[in-house]
Amino acid sequence: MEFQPTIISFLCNWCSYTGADLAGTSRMKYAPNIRIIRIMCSGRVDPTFVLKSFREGADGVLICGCHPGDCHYHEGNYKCLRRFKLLHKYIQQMGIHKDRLRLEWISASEGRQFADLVDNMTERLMELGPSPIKEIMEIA
Amino acid sequence: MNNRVNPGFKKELQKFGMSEQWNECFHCGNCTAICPLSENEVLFPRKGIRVIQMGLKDKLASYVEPWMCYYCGECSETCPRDANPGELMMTLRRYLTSVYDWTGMSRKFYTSKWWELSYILFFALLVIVLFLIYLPLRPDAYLMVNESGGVMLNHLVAGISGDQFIRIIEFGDWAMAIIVAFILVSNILNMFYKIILSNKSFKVPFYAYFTEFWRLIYNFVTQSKFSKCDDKNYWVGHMLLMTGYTTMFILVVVALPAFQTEKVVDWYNWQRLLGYYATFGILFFLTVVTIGRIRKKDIKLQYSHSTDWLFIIMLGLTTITGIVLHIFRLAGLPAATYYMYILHLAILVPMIMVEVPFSKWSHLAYRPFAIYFSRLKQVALSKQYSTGLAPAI
Amino acid sequence: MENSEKKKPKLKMAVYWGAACGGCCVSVLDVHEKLFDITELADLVFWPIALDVKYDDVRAMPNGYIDVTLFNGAIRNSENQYMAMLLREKSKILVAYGSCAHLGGIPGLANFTNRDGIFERVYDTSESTVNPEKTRPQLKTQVPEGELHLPYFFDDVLALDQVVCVDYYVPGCPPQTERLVEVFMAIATGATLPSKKTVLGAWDKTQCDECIRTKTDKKTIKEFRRPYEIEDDGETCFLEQGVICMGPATRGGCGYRCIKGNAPCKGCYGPSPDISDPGAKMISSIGTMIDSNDPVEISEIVDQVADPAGTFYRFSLPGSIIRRKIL
Amino acid sequence: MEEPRIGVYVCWCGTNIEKVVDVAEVAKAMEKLPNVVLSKNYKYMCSDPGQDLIIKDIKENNLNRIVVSACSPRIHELTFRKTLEKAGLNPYLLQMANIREHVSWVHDDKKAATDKAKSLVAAAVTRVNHHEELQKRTVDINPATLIIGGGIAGLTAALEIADAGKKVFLLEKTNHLGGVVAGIDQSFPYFDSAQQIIQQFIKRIKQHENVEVLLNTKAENITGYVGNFKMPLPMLGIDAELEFGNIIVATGLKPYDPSAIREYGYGYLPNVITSLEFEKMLMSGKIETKDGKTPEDILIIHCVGSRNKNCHEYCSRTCCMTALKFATQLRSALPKANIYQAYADMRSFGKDCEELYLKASQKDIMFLMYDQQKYLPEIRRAPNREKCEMLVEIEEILSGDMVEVPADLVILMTAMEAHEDVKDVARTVGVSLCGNDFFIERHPKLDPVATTTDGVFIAGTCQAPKDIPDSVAQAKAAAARVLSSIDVGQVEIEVTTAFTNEDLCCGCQTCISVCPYKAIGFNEENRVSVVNEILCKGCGTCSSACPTGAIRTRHFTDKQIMSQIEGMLSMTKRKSKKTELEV
Amino acid sequence: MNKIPSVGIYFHYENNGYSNGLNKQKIEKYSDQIPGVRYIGNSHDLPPIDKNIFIEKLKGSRVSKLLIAGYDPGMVKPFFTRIMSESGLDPTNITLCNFRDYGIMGRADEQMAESLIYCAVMTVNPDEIINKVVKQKNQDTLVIGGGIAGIQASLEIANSNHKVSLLERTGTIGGHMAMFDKTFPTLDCAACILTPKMVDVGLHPNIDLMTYSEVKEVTGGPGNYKVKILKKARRVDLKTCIGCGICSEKCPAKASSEFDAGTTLRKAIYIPFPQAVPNKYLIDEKSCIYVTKGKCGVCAKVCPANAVRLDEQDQEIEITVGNIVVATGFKTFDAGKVANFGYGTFPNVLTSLELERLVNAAGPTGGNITQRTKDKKGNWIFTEEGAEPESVAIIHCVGSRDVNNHQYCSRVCCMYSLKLAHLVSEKLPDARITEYYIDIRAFGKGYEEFYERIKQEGIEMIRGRTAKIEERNGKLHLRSEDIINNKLIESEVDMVILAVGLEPREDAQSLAKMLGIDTNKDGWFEEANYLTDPTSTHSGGITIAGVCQGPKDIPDTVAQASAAACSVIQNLITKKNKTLDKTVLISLVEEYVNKLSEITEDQI
Repeated sequence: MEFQPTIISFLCNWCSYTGADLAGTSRMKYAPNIRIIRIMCSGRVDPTFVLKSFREGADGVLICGCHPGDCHYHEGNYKCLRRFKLLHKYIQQMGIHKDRLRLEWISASEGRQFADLVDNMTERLMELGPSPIKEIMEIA
Repeated sequence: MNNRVNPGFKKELQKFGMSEQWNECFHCGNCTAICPLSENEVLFPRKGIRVIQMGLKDKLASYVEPWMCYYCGECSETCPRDANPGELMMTLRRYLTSVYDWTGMSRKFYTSKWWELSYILFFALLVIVLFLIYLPLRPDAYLMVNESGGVMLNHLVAGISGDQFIRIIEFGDWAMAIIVAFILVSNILNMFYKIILSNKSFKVPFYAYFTEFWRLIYNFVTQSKFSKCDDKNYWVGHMLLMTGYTTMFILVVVALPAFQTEKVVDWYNWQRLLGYYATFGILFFLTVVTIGRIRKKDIKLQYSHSTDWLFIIMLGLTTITGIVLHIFRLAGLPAATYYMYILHLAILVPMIMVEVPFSKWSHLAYRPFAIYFSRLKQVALSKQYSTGLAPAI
Repeated sequence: MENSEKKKPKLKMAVYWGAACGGCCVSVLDVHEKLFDITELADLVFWPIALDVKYDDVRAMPNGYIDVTLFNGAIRNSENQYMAMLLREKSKILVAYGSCAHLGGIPGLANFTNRDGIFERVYDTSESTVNPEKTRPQLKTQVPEGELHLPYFFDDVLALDQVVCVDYYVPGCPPQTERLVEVFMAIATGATLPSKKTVLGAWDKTQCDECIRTKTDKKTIKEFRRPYEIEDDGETCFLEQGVICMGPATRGGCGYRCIKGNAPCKGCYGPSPDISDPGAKMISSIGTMIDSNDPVEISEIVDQVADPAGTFYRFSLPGSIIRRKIL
Repeated sequence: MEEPRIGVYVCWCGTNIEKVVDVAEVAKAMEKLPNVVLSKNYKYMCSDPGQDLIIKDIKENNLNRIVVSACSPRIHELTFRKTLEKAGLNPYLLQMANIREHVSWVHDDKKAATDKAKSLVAAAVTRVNHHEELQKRTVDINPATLIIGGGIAGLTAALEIADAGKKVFLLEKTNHLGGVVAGIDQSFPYFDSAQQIIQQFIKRIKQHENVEVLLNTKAENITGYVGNFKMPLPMLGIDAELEFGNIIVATGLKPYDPSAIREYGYGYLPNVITSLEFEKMLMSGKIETKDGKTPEDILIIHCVGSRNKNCHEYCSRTCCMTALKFATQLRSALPKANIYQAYADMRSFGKDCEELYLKASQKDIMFLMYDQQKYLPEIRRAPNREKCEMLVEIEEILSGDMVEVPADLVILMTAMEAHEDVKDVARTVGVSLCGNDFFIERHPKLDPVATTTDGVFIAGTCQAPKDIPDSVAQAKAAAARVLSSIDVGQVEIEVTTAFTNEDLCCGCQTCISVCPYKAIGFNEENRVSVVNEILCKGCGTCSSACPTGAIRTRHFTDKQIMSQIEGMLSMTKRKSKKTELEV
Repeated sequence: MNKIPSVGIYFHYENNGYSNGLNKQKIEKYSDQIPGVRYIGNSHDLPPIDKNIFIEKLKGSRVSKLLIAGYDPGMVKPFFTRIMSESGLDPTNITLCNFRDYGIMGRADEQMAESLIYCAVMTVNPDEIINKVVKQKNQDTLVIGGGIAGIQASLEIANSNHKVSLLERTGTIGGHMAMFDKTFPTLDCAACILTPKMVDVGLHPNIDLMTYSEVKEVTGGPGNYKVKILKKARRVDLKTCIGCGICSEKCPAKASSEFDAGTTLRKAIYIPFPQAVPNKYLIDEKSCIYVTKGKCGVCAKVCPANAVRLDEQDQEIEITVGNIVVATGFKTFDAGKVANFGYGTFPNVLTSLELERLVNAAGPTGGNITQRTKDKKGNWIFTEEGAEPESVAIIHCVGSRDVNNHQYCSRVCCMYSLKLAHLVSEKLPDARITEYYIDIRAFGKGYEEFYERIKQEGIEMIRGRTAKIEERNGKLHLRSEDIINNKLIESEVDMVILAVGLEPREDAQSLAKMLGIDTNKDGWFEEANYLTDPTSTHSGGITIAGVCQGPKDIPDTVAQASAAACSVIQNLITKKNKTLDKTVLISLVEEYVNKLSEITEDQI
């Protein structure tokens, strides 16, 4: 069977989660590889969550927030962006491919964009193959 | 082609009796769809209404579709805005008649009751005057009764023989026919120019003129298009009328000596039977239409232009005077017959001279030709489609 | 008083080092004159740096014979691992002593590479090495006296609790000696000890709590700087001057020694209780401080942090979530 | 807290979920997870019997944690929380897994969908282990209301509330009340005088004892929370402050600037004007070209800036009717003029508006249809030999002809669009904007006036373009909410807020500037940060920023989220050999 | 009164029949004798065409202000603005006095017209005089109609801690919205968003839900209405019924299901739909064998809770309320009236409401879109096994925008047709779906975007009204003009959906009479003021919400329902209620106005 990656994704409640819901209510089909965790704001995404996800076997992590300027909490998404950049640098230093972690802006009306994003990321992760992190981290 | 919209054009059409609701159409396309005669490349009435609303005069001149409409009234009945498309088609036919008519008479008649009336009056007086001066009643007319008691119609005029009289009338008939024919033919050529020649977007293949010619005759005779309308009775009535007057026309023009005989033939004789048939046909349909136009219940008869009434009146009077004439003749009243004959002609002649070339009756020629031209156009367009030369519509 | 104390049997104590610099052992010695107080209360049964007690002697001890073992240093090779397991067996209380045993420490930075990488560097490419045969350490070497064994060199450096169960942690590089004494005294006097797996000898609160530099809520960073790039007034919070200081995420207890010496905290005392990954937390915290909303500018600022992993995980790489580089 | 005893419920949602997800298998897989006492599947969990099932199980099996895997928590989380409450459990001991919007509706592959559902439900189960009881709290409502915007919506809302005897602060950023309606001569479809109406409103507002009008004032620096908002008024002194309990945003929209559309030449063709400029002509009674000539040909172009991807994709809702109104007015004022309308779709949908369309048709107005996306009419100056000022080329759809329309005056029916400063207003009141910069309502259908921020309501065109009656209705609806909340006097506030663990807080103060609501203050005495939980909206940014883990966000703690991650990935056991390590 | 205004007055009457009953001469004469007022003319005698006549008249009569009174006087205002401007007068000095306001429209009420004119002359807001304020004696509210408007209004009032009685004619609240599958443009499922609200209503401590009841008689006035209510015999006890459904299972009698828009059959004892509130059964007396023939009673025998009361009779109760919210909604246009579409003759010509049920997962076919097939008895029914249509045509504006039926636009059909097209294409991706429209009216928030999306989904949009549907060889034959592509379309489809418009309920008129409120020419309830008070009536105690005032979509309905609640809550807070004084006496008005304008002058 073809390798099916698992994506853990953190979606902010107001825009991205609603956008994902919209994809659902609009019955837009996308790859079943994504696992969504609802958080109130992308600003709540702690790098720890991302690392934890990789550690537990996620092949990719996707963070989605409101578009810049649209944050329900004013600037949470900017804070997320800043952390993300630093974190992104760190994970690359740790030998994790940069495409395994993505931050994207999805608004409440972008069901289609969300579906496309998931498909796109799934495809990329299939190219990259399974993430070895979990096995490497395991201590025999 | 100047494609400038022309809001003033409506005034022009209003002169031709355009109904008040002309601008209420919001172009839902219901009329085109419900019309059983509308077909691809011959879309109407909606497109016609659009041309009216926008006042595209040049486009209208080459617009053949109004002639395809036989005014069953279904479009007007179901129109969601009461814009009365059928009546607008009628208006267009009046207008187009005036467009084809190079003499300009048609336009005058349609737009001015007085013009038409005085023209009619002129011809009526002309007939009367000619008769009274050149063909006066002979003094011994009371003797001109044959053995069966009928009036010897051809011998009522002083100074000439019965044969001479017939020949004079026959000459008059032919002269009238030729004048009318000339005007009609030249108008049809004008129509041909406007519809086919001036339109540069297609070119009619030469063979089509012949291959499609049968339609002209066929439609003239059968009015098969009309029969496709949902109201079949109307077609039957119109058929009666049409065959009636055609019969009469043939009788009085082609077969006048055989028709207008000295002897009163037996009632079952062909000439009397045909005459009765024609009279019945005309009278029947005229009555139906007159009642309809007065009651205004049927949508197609709701709106009556002055020319509509005039046509009905003239044709009715012609028929009635004909009948009275016939009765006088059978009753053996020579003087009454003579004067009734003059009256009959005094109505018939202006009717033919006005209605056939310039007014409502001209449709007898325009309709079949329009079908013919429209077929030519269709053939041309479909040929261009297949060769890829068609302009994108 | 003496009598009552004497009634209590003396504690048996061991100190061992794994992959360590020796600093921790020195820190034990740093108790100076208090050593006598300690020896009053405890017998040192095993301390390779100070006593000649062989591994066999340890093996001979009954299980649970030793009351307290202070294990310092990370687990680098099979010997470290073996001794950790052995001492676990023999000790009632096993204390991970110092940063290396706690979270991996400085040796843990070897997790950016692996065994082959290290050997290549050490035995081949380092500037002072001449080794044309590319000789590598052999696990077994036959010598006239018999067979010599070398421990197996692991790919990864591990913290102590990644190989054995650890009862308590005493963080620091090295641990503050006063804290050691306090811990020891607590154990020795039989005070009720906190629940297992907790950190001793450090506060729950982090460095800032003690730090006397003035702190405001304006922690925004437009530019990251190295300590030498600033003119430190000795009073302003390092972070507010753009210098990465691990203080906010590092337990207090060391007496903010570095900061007192006008150097930012490096994080040897490890994270506060609920934090599973101090580096990630610091990335989060420091990232938040970046003073820009423009993606391009943010990238530029982030680029000024030359070595995020080395900065935020200097003492804690093996103990963190992503405990080694993916090679 | 006692040992968790978890009940798991997997909903079929009729066939919505059941068609794609093997609900029985999902329920079965959950039974094996730690602390799960029972796991069931049911046709409609949200139905009364479904909820009764949960209540019964809680009582019979002593459950103290519930996982419902059904639709989006955005839809039914509240429903099930109420269910838990009915069963005597704290409502926050519930976790929902969204296996409809995120699984069954978006995936076709039954196996993959079922696997995904399992992992989502498992995540909910592991998470719910760490849920804590949270207590509801209420705050008192200040009976005063702030209304932002003095247009028709703002005025209506202000009068409704003031007439009920409650204080209203009416903020208007310009120096006059009335908004867009003040610039309109007459309204459609009955041609009432908009001036008369708006002046009556303004007169009443000015005389009203309960209304305080603040002109030239922008809504800025609003702090506080539902029931207790504050806004400083620096121009009235340093300490001057408004205090109010609710906010109605009625900032309206502004007309689109058509100079961006090249075809229309607005700005350099003098006789191309916008609809609002034409209203001014109507009011002055002088309908003439720039040269003072009475226009003979007048063209009204619809959809200027609307329904076109290059401008605004949305429909501005009122322009069609306004255009019909203009045509009718023009016919009255200039009985002989030629009036043309270039429209795209005639959207005369309101009460008596289709009738207005008919009426306009009867008044001899030439309607021309164009394609507002592909071929815009092109206006150019007429050559000197022409009598008219301009010639407009229109690709007329209904006839299929390219036609030329003479025009002395062209009226552009400009779209309505958001004000430039709407983002500032949105930020200060804490309401999000949609892509078109309209305020987002709490629910597009069932809650068109409330927003996601408690105590903040929207009215009128700031939510989307609207005509006067719809704006007024919305304003009244917003007023109803406000009045009802004032009448009740209390409101429940957010429970899932952040709080500080003072034993861990080191006083680094990183969190303080992070908070968008200024909800975190510094306690100098204890040297710790303190969260004002009424101001806190629970975004959780501070939790992430806190380097010591001292700040936690209730219901979104690290532990809860981390266990959710664990649970989610526990179901995907991949059987793959160790692959080559990637670089 | 020292300052005598110099006002010219002109009367404008539209030829719409509204002004027929009014004694115009009397009003004109009256206005001419008001001091300072000059009668200029009326539109019948002096139509506003030649401006010079008017300019001279104005100059001759030396007026500085102009008052235009009558029906929709604004129609001629631009003409007079121009006249004013050209005569050198201030063009803003024109006042309109519309008889449409204050409800003179339906009545020949000269007194009221004169009062309005007098107020307008004296620039006094007529509200202050013509409306009288009464005390709110009763703080309860009656909401008539349990659709989304009624639900919203009830919740709104109940949430402000006031008692509400919600009256619903059928066995459950929910109304039309509950029947819909999805709602446009966000496509969330109607039931998913509505049922929580319904449950809220059912559980709300302040709402007294009265289903299966109708208003019989209303007496009293604002603040204190006495309402006689007919509680129809449900024949199932609400308290004891547990909603188990055994009765329905065993019931031998069937009738067409109202909830499924007649696409299925239900039993004589039934529950309207699974999420009904209250979730209890009821007996339809028309189809129940026991009621019609006096024997059967199976339901009573099998009921485990003994809840069936077969012999229950209708009851009449009386309640007293202070305010009434009317939210009676609409019914869909009877498509059978358009003979050319053959609805009712051709089995696969459906109304939109029927399709709505057909695509719904809980509908007759479990959400499969199938054609009607003949069953053994020869009835055309929907089954899951029926053939899926390969082509579907949706015809807009059925019964709307059509002078032969309803001239008005029903406002929702365009959007729900687009939605239905989407739903069909989703379930039948290979089906050819065509929409025949006149104008697409996608005007709301996100509607235009939805329309664009539908177009991109491959649904064919044809601008052209279908004229006729015929059945040929089992296929439906459609003829329409494709205006934009300039051709005639003759297409054969398997299924035709008629986007039927909305129309007032049959008994809207009688209810209006009972309540003393006006209806407009189409039968919709007339609001107090179209612009400024779209939810009130001239009786302050009665407000109107939702479609009963005129067609509306869901968000507009909900906003209006809340707005209607606003007036009620305001009345409840102030404990006052206002009503139009229909028996206004002109002499009193004059006196009052004069006093009022003196006061304001003093103040100035």
